[in-house]
Amino acid sequence: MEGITYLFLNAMTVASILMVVGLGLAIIYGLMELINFAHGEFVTIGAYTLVAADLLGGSFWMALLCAPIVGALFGILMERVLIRYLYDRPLAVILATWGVSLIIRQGIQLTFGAKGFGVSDPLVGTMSIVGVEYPVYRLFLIVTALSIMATCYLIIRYTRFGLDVRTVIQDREMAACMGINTRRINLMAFSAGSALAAIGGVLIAPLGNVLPHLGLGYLAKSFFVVIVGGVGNIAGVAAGSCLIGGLETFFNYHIPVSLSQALVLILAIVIVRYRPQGIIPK
Amino acid sequence: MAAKLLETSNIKKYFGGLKVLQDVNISLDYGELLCILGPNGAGKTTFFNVISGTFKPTGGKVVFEGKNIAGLPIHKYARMGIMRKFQVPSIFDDLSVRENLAVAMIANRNSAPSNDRIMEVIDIIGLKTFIDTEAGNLAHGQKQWLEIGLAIITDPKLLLLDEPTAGMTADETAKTASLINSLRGQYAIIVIEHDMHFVRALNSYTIILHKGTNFREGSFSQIESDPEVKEIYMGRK
Amino acid sequence: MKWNPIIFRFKLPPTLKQLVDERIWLVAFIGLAGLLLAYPLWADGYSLNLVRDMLIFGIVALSLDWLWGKGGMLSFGHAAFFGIGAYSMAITSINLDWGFSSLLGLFASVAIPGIIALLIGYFLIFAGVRGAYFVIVTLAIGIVSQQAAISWVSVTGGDSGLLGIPPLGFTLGDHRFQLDNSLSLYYVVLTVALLSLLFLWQLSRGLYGNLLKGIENNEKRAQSLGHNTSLHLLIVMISSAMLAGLAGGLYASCTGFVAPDLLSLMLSTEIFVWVAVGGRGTLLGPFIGAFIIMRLQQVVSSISTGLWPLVIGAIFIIIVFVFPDGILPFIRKFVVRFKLLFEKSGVKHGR
Amino acid sequence: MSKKINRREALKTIGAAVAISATSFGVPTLLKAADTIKIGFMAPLTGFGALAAPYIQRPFELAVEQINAQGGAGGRKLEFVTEDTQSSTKGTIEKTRMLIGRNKVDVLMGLIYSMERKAALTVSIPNNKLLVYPTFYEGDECNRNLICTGQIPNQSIDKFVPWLMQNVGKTVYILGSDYLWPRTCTEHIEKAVKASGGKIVGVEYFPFGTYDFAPALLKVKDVNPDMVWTMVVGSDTSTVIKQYRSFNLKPQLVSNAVDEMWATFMPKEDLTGIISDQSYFMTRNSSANSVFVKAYQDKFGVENGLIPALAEAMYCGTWLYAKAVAKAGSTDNEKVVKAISQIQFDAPQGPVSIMACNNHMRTNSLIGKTREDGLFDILADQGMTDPNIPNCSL
Repeated sequence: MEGITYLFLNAMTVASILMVVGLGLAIIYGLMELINFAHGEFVTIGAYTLVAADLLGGSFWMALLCAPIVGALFGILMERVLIRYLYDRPLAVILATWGVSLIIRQGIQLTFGAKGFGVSDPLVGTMSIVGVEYPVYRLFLIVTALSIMATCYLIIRYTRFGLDVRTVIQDREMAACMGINTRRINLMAFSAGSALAAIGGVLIAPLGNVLPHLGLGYLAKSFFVVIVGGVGNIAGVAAGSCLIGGLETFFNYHIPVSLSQALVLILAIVIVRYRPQGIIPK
Repeated sequence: MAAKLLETSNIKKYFGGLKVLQDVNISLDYGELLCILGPNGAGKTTFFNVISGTFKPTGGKVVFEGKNIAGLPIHKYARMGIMRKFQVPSIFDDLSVRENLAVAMIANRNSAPSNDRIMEVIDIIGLKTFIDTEAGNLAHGQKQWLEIGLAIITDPKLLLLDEPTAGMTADETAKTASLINSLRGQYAIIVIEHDMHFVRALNSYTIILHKGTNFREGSFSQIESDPEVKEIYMGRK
Repeated sequence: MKWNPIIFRFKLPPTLKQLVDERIWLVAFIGLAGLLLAYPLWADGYSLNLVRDMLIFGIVALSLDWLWGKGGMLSFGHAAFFGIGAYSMAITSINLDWGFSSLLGLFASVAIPGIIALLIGYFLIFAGVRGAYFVIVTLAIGIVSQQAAISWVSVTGGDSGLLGIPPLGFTLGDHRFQLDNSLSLYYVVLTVALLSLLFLWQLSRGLYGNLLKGIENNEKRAQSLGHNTSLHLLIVMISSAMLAGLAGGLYASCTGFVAPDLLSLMLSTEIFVWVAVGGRGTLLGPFIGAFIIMRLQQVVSSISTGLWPLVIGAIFIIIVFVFPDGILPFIRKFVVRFKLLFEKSGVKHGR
Repeated sequence: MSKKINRREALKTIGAAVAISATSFGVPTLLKAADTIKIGFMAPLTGFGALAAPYIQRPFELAVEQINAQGGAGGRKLEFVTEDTQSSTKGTIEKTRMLIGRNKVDVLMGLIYSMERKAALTVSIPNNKLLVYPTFYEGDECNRNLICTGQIPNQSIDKFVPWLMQNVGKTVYILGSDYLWPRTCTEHIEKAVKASGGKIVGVEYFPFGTYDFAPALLKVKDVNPDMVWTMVVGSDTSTVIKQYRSFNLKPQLVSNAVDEMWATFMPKEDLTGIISDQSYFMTRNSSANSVFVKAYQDKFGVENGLIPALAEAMYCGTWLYAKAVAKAGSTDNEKVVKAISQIQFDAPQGPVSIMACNNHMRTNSLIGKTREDGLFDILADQGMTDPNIPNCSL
């Protein structure tokens, strides 16, 4: 019983990380069908917001509030200066965002140095939950990720903006005909996606080391989460991240970690083979 | 007696609980022209999708030259001689008219590709002055004709035309009708349409499809004068 | 399945635009080939090795262009095929002590990536995986194969790679024929590069090129005309992987060394950039792109280590806006305009 | 001086860039001055290795400055060219070729990763150039053209394990990054632990970039060994240690990879109390070391003044080479290699020398425990250990 609880909590931790990063990606990718290779860098920007807050004497909680703003600002900048000219050239977007990703990574390295930063856990210690001791911060991470998920779901489901977004996902041209300002939706979605990635960065930072290429490692996996889950809906991201996080954690208990990570990716490919529209299609 | 070119028996196609086709039966001989008429939503395009391999039927048989062909990969249908023109023009936008036809021609392994044949087809579809134009830059009607050209260049046995006049001007529609009439006899052709005037111009054996079944069939004049057809079809128009 | 060679033989009479294209291509090709053939006359050993390696990476870029530019499928894990080719060469020729083992290694470096591409491609392409999905799945394949190369220490030597790959050669009786000097290796690589370039160009300028373009344009249409599009794409993918593998094999035997980062995502993205910069779909462009970017990277990184990623990143963005189709098409656009200005020919022109 | 060289190189290469054409590859090499010794220094200045690069770059520059201040090596001044390997095989090979072929350097120094070392050797061995390599690594190189100054497994483990068995406990759980060095070390540890009557109770390897170690850490919790030996490297080190602390695990953390560098990467409270074996700690109490630390911090400032064992090894390597050239009176490889095993350098870690049979350095084996400021309390100074590479006799 204890083992299963741990397995579940560990899987939820990994899933939460993937969820927050993947959610931002899902919004950008699902809505605009753009592959944003700089998405990982927004995670990095979020993490460095925390580092900057740390250096300036601020707290984790302040960074958690600031990061989405910083992320959104960078997102708006990128959309206005670059992406909006490239909506009809998806391949150019890959090249341009890869360029941006290099620039952001190196820019961060020049500003903060190549060395990593370790951020102290904002919540220290462990807590007893259904009979097991589990780190408080991880529990916080899981709860936060789930509430971000829920908030996004509510926004998409019940607000005017959400309705517009869903319309655009369904049929961009039709949405434009119906008087939805798709350019504005694009901008908002891009900044929202970037903001979410930045929050993800803050949340991830206390688990490990903050480095200029932190975000790169999450890029491929979060793409997979989105694809496996199903492009264009939030439930898909949740399902995809739970599936990948769960599989990875489960395998980790039984086989060598390198093998299990490879196995997860191979399984993801198999899933894409048989369910190209994702496990939860839109 | 030799087998018919195409026979379908009791074709059914369900999407979940939605029964789009239930019991569609047609039979077509070599060189014959058949029009399938029906209001929107009658299942015409679904029926085409079934006999050209895009969908596997839920039940029933599609027999082409004596063989049941339901469920084969799409490209096999073309190789057996079934060619299809889609409702929305579907051509290779970045290739020129000539290149479009050449790519269509080499799909069939039985005929040797030749420039003469390409020019011949360009003549038939009336795009002589546009041979090196990229297909994406053609006018809407010209795209439709090019697509018919793609379908006939390999001399198929059966030509499936899905609303060949959709979105055309009156003038273009008339030209299309005469184009189809000129092909009559060379290939078996099935046309699906909801435009009565166009079908009148073709004046062929006609089947009315309604709620996924054969509702009426007969010569066009018979169909036209049928009061029930008027009610379900023309009454709505 | 019946093989129909007509696809490769039949040709339409070219239009002016195509003629201009082909002429530019041929002029550039002959110029470049001539320059490279004569290059050893004045180059020192160091430069010769440098250009040789650039040529090898040019071949990899070519193989990606064949897949992406002609087949329409962008692989973001293309370094995996290159690296697998290099490892196949290394493992075969190090472990087999036999007169022909390095030749066998070269064969393995072509065959094994081909087989892997067959498996992956069968799984993906026949399932209808295209576009962005293909990009991401191949990206994952690259990551998995790099991790495999690091973890599978007993075979791959782990993170530090394998050293001591014998040079290409074979033993006949008591004689050993061996390619171990810079000059002969240079010419071997150059020959492979020029031949594969010419071959793929010849293949794609005719109807087969039109067919691939048509598949990229409107695959459903091509299918309903009777083309087995998945099979065509699979063949393109396999041949692309084999060419990348061959380049890997050559790289392994030229440098005598393989390491896991030859399969890395970093290298994959570099390859992608070479193709995008040179001009996707031009086959020759990727070579030019690889040369320019690699040279630029070396130069800038020797001047300032901190700046080169910034410079390279900025270059990508500039390319997207200034040369949207890459360098070679950019040049073409000018030549076409120039030609039309002076040749008031009656030939009809596309756009 | 190095600045000047760099600018000259820069002008030349800019010229090449301007005329990007094959012809520019043939720019004639500038004549080198015969009265200097030219060193090609390589480090992963960009890419994933960038975080460690300063720890070899700084001590190298310090050593060069000190040697030149003393009149150079055998009367010849040292000058150097720095090149970035871009943390990749391809980059390392290119830059090594460039240093040897274009810059005509006399010797190569630097590099951190095994992959870089091997890549450089593919070029340096055929060109008969000496490479001085500072990093601790798996210890299987046996080559006349390679001088290694970092600990190899037998030097960091053979004395460390008996000490641990006596002072910490008998059961060991090993966590490592999934690559060659931890695997080789594990073999050594297994042998040594068995010999001391202890037991390995678990071994686990993780691919680079693993961001969740919880499954393994919970297994550790189940097994409850006396100590957990971590050989997780790079930025993953801080991930594993932080998560170890967050799970509140009790077993003693030990390592042969943790050094002063980590204090800059991670919260010091997480680092405190780890026992590590290194050839050198900044806190070593000796006159040679206090002079070294002072010179280092005067040159680079206290904020850049952390000196891990890697840095000290680079410093040793540069000095040993200079002394060997002075003794040999030449930069000729054969002569330098012959001379280098006959000299001794009073290094901050203690008097070091190169073993003639395998070109590796005798290193110290210091056992330290991280304290609150990220430096180490030295628990034991076990003295010089000979590098042992089976079947190697040069």
